[in-house]
Amino acid sequence: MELVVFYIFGALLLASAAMVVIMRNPVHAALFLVLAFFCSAAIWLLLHAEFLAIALVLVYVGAVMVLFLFVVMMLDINVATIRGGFASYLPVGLAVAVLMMIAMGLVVGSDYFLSPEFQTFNTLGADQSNTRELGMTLYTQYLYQFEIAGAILLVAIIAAISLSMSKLKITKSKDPSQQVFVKKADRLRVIKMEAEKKS
Amino acid sequence: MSAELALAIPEITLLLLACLVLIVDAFSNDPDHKLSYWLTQASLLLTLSLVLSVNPPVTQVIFDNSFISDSMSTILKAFICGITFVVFLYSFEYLKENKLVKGEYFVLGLFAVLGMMIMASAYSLLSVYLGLELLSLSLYAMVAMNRESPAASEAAMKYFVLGALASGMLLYGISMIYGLTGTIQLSAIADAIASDSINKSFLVFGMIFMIIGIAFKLGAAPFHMWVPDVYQGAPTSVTLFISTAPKLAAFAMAMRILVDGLYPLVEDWQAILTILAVLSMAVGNIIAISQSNIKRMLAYSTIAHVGYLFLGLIAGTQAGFAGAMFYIISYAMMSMGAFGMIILLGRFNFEAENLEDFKGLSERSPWFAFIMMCLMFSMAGIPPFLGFWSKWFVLKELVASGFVALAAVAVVFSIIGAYYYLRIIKLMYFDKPESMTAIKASKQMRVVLTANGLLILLLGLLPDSLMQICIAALTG
Amino acid sequence: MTITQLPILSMLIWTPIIGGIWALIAGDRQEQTVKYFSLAVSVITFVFSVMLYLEFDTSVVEMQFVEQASWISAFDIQYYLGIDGIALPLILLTSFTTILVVLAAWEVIEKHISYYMAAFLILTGLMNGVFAALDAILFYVFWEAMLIPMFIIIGIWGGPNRVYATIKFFLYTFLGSVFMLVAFLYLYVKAGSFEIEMMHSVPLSLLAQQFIFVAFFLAFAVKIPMWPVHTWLPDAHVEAPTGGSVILAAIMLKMGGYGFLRFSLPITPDASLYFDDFMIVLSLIAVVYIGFVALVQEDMKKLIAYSSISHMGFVTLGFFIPFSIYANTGQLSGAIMGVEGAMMQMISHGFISAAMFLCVGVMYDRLHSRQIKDYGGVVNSMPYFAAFMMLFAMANSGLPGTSGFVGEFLVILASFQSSFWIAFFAALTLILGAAYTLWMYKRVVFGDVTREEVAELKDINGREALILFLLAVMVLAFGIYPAPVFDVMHVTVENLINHSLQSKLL
Amino acid sequence: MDVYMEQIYLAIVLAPLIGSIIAGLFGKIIGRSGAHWVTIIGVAVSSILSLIAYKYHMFDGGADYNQSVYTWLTTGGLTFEIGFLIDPLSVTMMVVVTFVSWMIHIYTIGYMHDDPGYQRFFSYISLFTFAMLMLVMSNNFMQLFFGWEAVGLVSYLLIGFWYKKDTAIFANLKAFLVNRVGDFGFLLGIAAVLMYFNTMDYAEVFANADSMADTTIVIFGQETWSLMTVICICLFIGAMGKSAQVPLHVWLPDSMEGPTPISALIHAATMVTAGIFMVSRMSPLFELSETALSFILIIGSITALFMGLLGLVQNDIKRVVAYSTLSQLGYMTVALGASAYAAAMFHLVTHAFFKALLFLAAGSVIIIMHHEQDMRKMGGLYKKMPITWLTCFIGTIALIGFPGTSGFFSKDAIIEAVHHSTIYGSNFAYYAVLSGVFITALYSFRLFFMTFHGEERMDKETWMHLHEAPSVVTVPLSVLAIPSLILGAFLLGPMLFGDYFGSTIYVLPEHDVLAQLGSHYEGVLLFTLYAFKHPPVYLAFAGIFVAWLCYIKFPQLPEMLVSRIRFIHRILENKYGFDDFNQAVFARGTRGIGQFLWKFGDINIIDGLFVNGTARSVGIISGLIRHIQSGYLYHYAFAIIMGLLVLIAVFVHGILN
Amino acid sequence: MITLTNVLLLAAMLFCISVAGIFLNRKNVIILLMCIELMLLSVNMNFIAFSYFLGDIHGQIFVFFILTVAAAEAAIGLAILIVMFRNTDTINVESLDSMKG
Repeated sequence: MELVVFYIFGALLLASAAMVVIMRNPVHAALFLVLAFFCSAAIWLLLHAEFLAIALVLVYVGAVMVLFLFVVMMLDINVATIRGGFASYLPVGLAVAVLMMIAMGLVVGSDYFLSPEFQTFNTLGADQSNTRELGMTLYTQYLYQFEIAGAILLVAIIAAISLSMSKLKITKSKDPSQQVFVKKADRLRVIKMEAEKKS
Repeated sequence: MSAELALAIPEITLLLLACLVLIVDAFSNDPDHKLSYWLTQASLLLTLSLVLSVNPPVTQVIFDNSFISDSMSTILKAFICGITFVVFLYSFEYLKENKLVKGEYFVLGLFAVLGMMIMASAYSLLSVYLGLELLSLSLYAMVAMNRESPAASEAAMKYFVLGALASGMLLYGISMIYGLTGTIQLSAIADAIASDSINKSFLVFGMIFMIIGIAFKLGAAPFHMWVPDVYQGAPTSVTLFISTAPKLAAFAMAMRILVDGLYPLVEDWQAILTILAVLSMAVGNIIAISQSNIKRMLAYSTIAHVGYLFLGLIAGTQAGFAGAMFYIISYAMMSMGAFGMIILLGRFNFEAENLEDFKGLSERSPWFAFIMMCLMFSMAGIPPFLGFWSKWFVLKELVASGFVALAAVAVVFSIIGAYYYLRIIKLMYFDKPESMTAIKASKQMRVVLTANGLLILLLGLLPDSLMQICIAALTG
Repeated sequence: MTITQLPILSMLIWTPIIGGIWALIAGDRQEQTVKYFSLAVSVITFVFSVMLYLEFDTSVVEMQFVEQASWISAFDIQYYLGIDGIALPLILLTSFTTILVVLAAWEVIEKHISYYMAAFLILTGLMNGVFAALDAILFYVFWEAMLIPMFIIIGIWGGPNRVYATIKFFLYTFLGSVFMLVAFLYLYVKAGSFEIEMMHSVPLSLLAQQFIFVAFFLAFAVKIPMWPVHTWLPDAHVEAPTGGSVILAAIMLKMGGYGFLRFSLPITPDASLYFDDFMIVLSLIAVVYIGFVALVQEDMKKLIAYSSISHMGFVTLGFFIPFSIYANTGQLSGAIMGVEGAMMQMISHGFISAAMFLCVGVMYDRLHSRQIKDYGGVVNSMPYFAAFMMLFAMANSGLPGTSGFVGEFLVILASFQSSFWIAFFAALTLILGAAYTLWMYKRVVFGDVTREEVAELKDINGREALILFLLAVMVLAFGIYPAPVFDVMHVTVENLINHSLQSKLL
Repeated sequence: MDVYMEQIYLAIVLAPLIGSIIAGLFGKIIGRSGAHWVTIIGVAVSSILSLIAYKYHMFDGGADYNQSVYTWLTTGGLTFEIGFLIDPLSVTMMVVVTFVSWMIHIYTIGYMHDDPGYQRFFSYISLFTFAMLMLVMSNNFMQLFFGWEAVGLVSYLLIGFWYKKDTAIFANLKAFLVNRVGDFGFLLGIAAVLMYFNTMDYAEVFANADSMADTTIVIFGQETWSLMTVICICLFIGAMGKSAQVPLHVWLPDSMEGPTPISALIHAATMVTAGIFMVSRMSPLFELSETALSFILIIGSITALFMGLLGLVQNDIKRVVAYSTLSQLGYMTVALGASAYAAAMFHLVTHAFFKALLFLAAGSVIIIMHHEQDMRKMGGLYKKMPITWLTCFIGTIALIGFPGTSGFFSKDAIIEAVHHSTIYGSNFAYYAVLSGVFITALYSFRLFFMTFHGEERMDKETWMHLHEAPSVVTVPLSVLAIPSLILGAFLLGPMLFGDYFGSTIYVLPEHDVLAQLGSHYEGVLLFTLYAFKHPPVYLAFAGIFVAWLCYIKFPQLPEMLVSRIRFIHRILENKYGFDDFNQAVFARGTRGIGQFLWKFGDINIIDGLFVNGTARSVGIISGLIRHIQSGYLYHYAFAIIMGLLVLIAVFVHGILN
Repeated sequence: MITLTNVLLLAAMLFCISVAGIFLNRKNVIILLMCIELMLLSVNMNFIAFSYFLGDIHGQIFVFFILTVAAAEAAIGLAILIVMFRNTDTINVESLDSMKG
């Protein structure tokens, strides 16, 4: 039963991921990405990562993807220029991708991962929640990293603002010192003229 | 807990100071942001002093084994702060000259330093990753800092995309290692592997992904492609920054992951690094010959130098790692000087980035021509300059571990490499200058750059102390 | 406080270097002072080296005037100096030549003369260091650092094609020496020390020795230079300013020979034995092949450069003949004769080639051409110069009574003991050497004046006369009474040969 | 007395050297007269001292002197020394050298009277005297080689004395190089001696010579050679160079480009005889190798005959004498080959005088004729310059061996010696030298008649201004004339058949032809008469007669003959084509090789292909692979992926199990 | 019953798709950014799978941080995109080739 669900969502996930890559129109791509996130969230639920599943949906679908769409809209790229299918390099690219898939598949697909040491679940009881577990570890053992994460987000904010902020000057503040130190010569120019032409 | 915190004081202080600079700068409307600049420098010095004062007698691991404080981390952090200090000093000249001064520049710089320090003392893969990201994100932003320059934004985009790709790879590797060992804590990983209950080839599979992450950060071939474009596109001050301190951090990352974490796999990563090293030396040295843009040329030379750095790691002994550390530190100093020279020669919207701009420098300014000559000979690895000893050190350890053939290959490439450094000297000394425009730079710039160059010479004559430090860092 | 207690070797190294740095700082602002200052420094250095000679004890095998101090304690690399009978003459030669070079530059160099002087003084110090160093790494540092001033000298004050020449020179020699470095590192692993004497005593497998020998060979054969890695020399010589050519020919080439004696033979005796024939053949090729090449040169400096290569052929021949002599006659006398002859050849070539280059320089300063065809009948306008040049030409073609004869004579005598044919080809230099030298002399100096520029040439002035006179004295003195040079090196050479003739295989 | 000998020997050597140095370095200061005075005094001193030494050794029975002056150097247990070996052989040479040189110094005053290089010239010839003395007085091979090369140097300088003359500077280079070819062999010989005797000292070498008699060495492949043969032939090659034996004779005729005095001194009297002296000196070695002796004999006889023939077709007065010198040297060599060393030395001595005389006479004619050397523009000079005429006549008859003259004794002795000799090639040699006599007489009197008799072929006012040469010229002529005439008679007995040379010259009994001659020798007079029972004398007369016919009686005869034997004449005119051959093969050949090795070997292969080739290829590679850096983001990403794939492919294995 | 291998394979495929996207896409930088998000997603998938099958929470913690960083990355990426668009007013990947060689 679980497996069926897994396959369905897995297939959907891969499909939408593929669509993201193939899509020419960024808006569509973004939407397919959302779909991909939803599918993976579902799969995570199957894997008892409830909090992360929800977080994924909230954070990504709710924030990140919106940001993407926002930017896409803002830059109003006319899709026409972006159009243009995969050219001759497609076969090579696909070949490489497939090769890579085989290489990785051979490794991760081996029976080694079916061996017992990969079967030690600790399924939480009804009274415990994954979120709680997560929180406990996060705020005790991972305090340090948590702080760093904060710093990272701060950097992100600073960077985003300082890069994308348009250059027009916001502060209208004047510099009083300049007004004080103004000199006559700055304002007034005396010019000398001949009263009349000499002949 | 407080005892633990004590060891993290430098990081914590730096974080706070960075925020302070951020706030102060927000309220200053000084076009040159002098205040934030001085604050930044001050905070760097303060951090430096704290790092040195903290320096624990014995290695200590805190924050649930995710933060290590040993002599290597101390020394690397110290050098990171010190080097960044000089870098900012050069940068400030550049930014003022090109009207690019921004508070964010310094703030991001400080956060980058924080990231590096975290990497330096990261003891779990998670903190490695977070430190790396903190560093990288700041650097992405700094590269794009000059918003008028298309080149800069192009560079930033390339850097960002490839960087993200690389960190994705790193993460995938981490996930594999985590999955196989069941932990993300480096010493635990080492133990788990040492117990060799785990099938080695899966570990190697994961390790390869991680090595790609490291190699990318250091800029080793074939994961070097971003280096030339970013070096060229970014504002020189940022290039200067990227090419110095972060290399130390990347080295720390390599040490943490490969030595602290994956030492049981040493044969494997030796083999892998050998390939990367030879490729890097070849690609870097050979392509550099046909460059006409000095920033780009130095980028390729960086790639080559990374190749030599790897030789030290390949040696696989404490001494070898010490050699690598010595190498990366001295490289950072040299490249600092070289880019400083480019900044020195630059003027408002004129970057002295073409080799031709160095023509006849000996006529325009004999002294700085001399400094540049020292730097170039040093990079080429000619005694009695620092660069010679760094090469000497890694080669020695390499030979000591029995990789004589590899050493021979390395020296052959160093000959090819010597050519393009000589070409710069040739331009400076043997060619006539095209313009006799005098060099205008602030006193401190001149002084520090001079000191930088002479330091290369001095350490070349008496390298003992630095060597001792590096050896102590690895053994102590 | 006798001289032996003074750190005289350090003085020999650092006096000129510090002087050079001063000259560098003084810069163009005070050229005159710098000139006299440099002269003073070079003379003082020479005085030191003479003191060295006077205090030298010719009867002991061990290194003398030893100075030992820790330099890089991390790897017990030492600041370890000391000389023996083969280093001493070369040091004397170096410091003597420097004086000439300084004098030669006096009015000739217009551009940045103080930098020029500085470069030469520093170069002198480094070269003394090369000959005095007893720690492999110290040696290497001096050896490489030496390239820098030479690179600059050729590049700045050189001729039209100087850039090509100087980069070729630099990379060529650099190529050689890096492999030597690897060899040193390997030896360190084996011997556990960078002290050259330790390296002498460490036993090595034949294969290892062969690799090390090849590494050394690359370094020293390029430097000396041997065929076929000689092609940097003619270019460098032709483009270099007179002083540069003088130092190149007089000292730098000798470093290759010195290296063979100091490193190749004692450290890899078995490999040397193994490559014996190879080296001899190359040397003979150098003597004959290069002799022919020199014959057809149109450019005086190139001709002299080629003749230098051919003369160096005798040096390598002398150094590598001992094995076969020993195998052939079973006695050491011939072997020693060969090596000492080769040493003498190096010394005398130091004087002669310097003199020849200075002669060309004298003409070049007047006519700004090195082409033989631009001259002819110089004797008519410069009789005194012609006389000097005749002497040096004769010395260059190995006339008895000049120092040029001694080395060749002994090496040929020795090589006969190895094989008739080796001696035969070596002796061809009697004909070839005379042919190219005197033919050039004939075309340049003799004959009737063809171009009015030549007719207007001024004869040598006092300064030039002094330089050439000093050299003439040396050339004749060592031709008529070479014994002193030999007395200095007997003990060392004997010891060296005894060492090199016994295997040190594992 | 003998306590001072050492100083005396030193003085003999150094006096000319000092003179030369003074005249050379301070010529400007001391002026012309100063120059010739100082040098002449120098040579005079050494000449007189040599005579003293001669007396000491030959008459006062002074012991041979063999001491070293100082140690040149020591290496590998061997010592190379500078030292003197004074014995009858060397002392004789010393006297000849210094005396002739002295005369020529004096003569030079007149000859070089108005030459700008006056001082230089005197310096040179004194230097030569020094070098020659070093050569003959040496007591070891090293010093011998020193002197050997030193005289070569001076001859080089003197031939090229008039450095503006292209012919002169060509000739001197040629002379030096040809001599170097000889020295090449000579040096190898010395090397061989050193290798097997482990010493350079004559005495020791000769002492051990016998022990080495049947040592053999391998040179070509496997066949073994007698050591002595190799050594002797090598040494003799040196002699061939110095003493201008075929085929290394080519330099001597050209050397006539130099001033006449040195032609007389160096290229007739002394230097060219160094080879003869050397072989005599080495007689203990040469005696041990018949092969070498035959070689010498044949070379010598070829030279004697064919070089004489060339004398017949020359019109340059000096060249005729030069070719006669060649042929006379041939005679001496023949004597050596026949182990008649004494005879060789005897002829050397007499020849030194009469040939010097002839040259000086020719020289005096030349100066009077204002440096006109072509005999076809002379004639009838006897009227104007009797002294020259007379002395020249004496020289000529001495040269052709007119009975009673010194030349007669020495030459006749040689011919007889060869006649008695039995070694391989002696017959050929005998007929060669025999016919040589006729030819000698022919060209000598051709010269004599063409120059001094017949009708005057020079233009009138030259004729008007002709006069006898100054006394500085005539005095040396006269002084030299006397020994040329009578010396032989005095020396014949002691030198050939007496114990003149004592143990100096060593001859194996079976080779000792002179002893056989000596067995029926009853005094000079009988020897002279006895000669009339032998062809040489008549051949000489025949030669004179033919010359008289051709150049006095029927002056048109020669042309007729020439037209008959046009072909032979051309061969003779081209000097058998030696010069052309050398030019074509050696001169041009070596230059060709040089060009090839340089242009192709150095420039194309080593530099072009390897050195710059490598550099260039690196540059090209660099230019190519830089395009990998295409600037396209996706290529960069692609590179990363490929890197990943390769690493996985290479390092991840053992999964599929 | 889901096995670890299933999930790992899924993640691997996702990874490959995203990587392929990065070097196949030559027109639109935004798509590149999305591909990066996909890649991180696949990594997260890995972590979660392992943490589930190892019964170890730290994997999820890691994912948590990756999500955070990914968000930050996205922000900066888009900011750079905007700057680039302002300068070159295109987001065409192929036009990012002013620096090469």
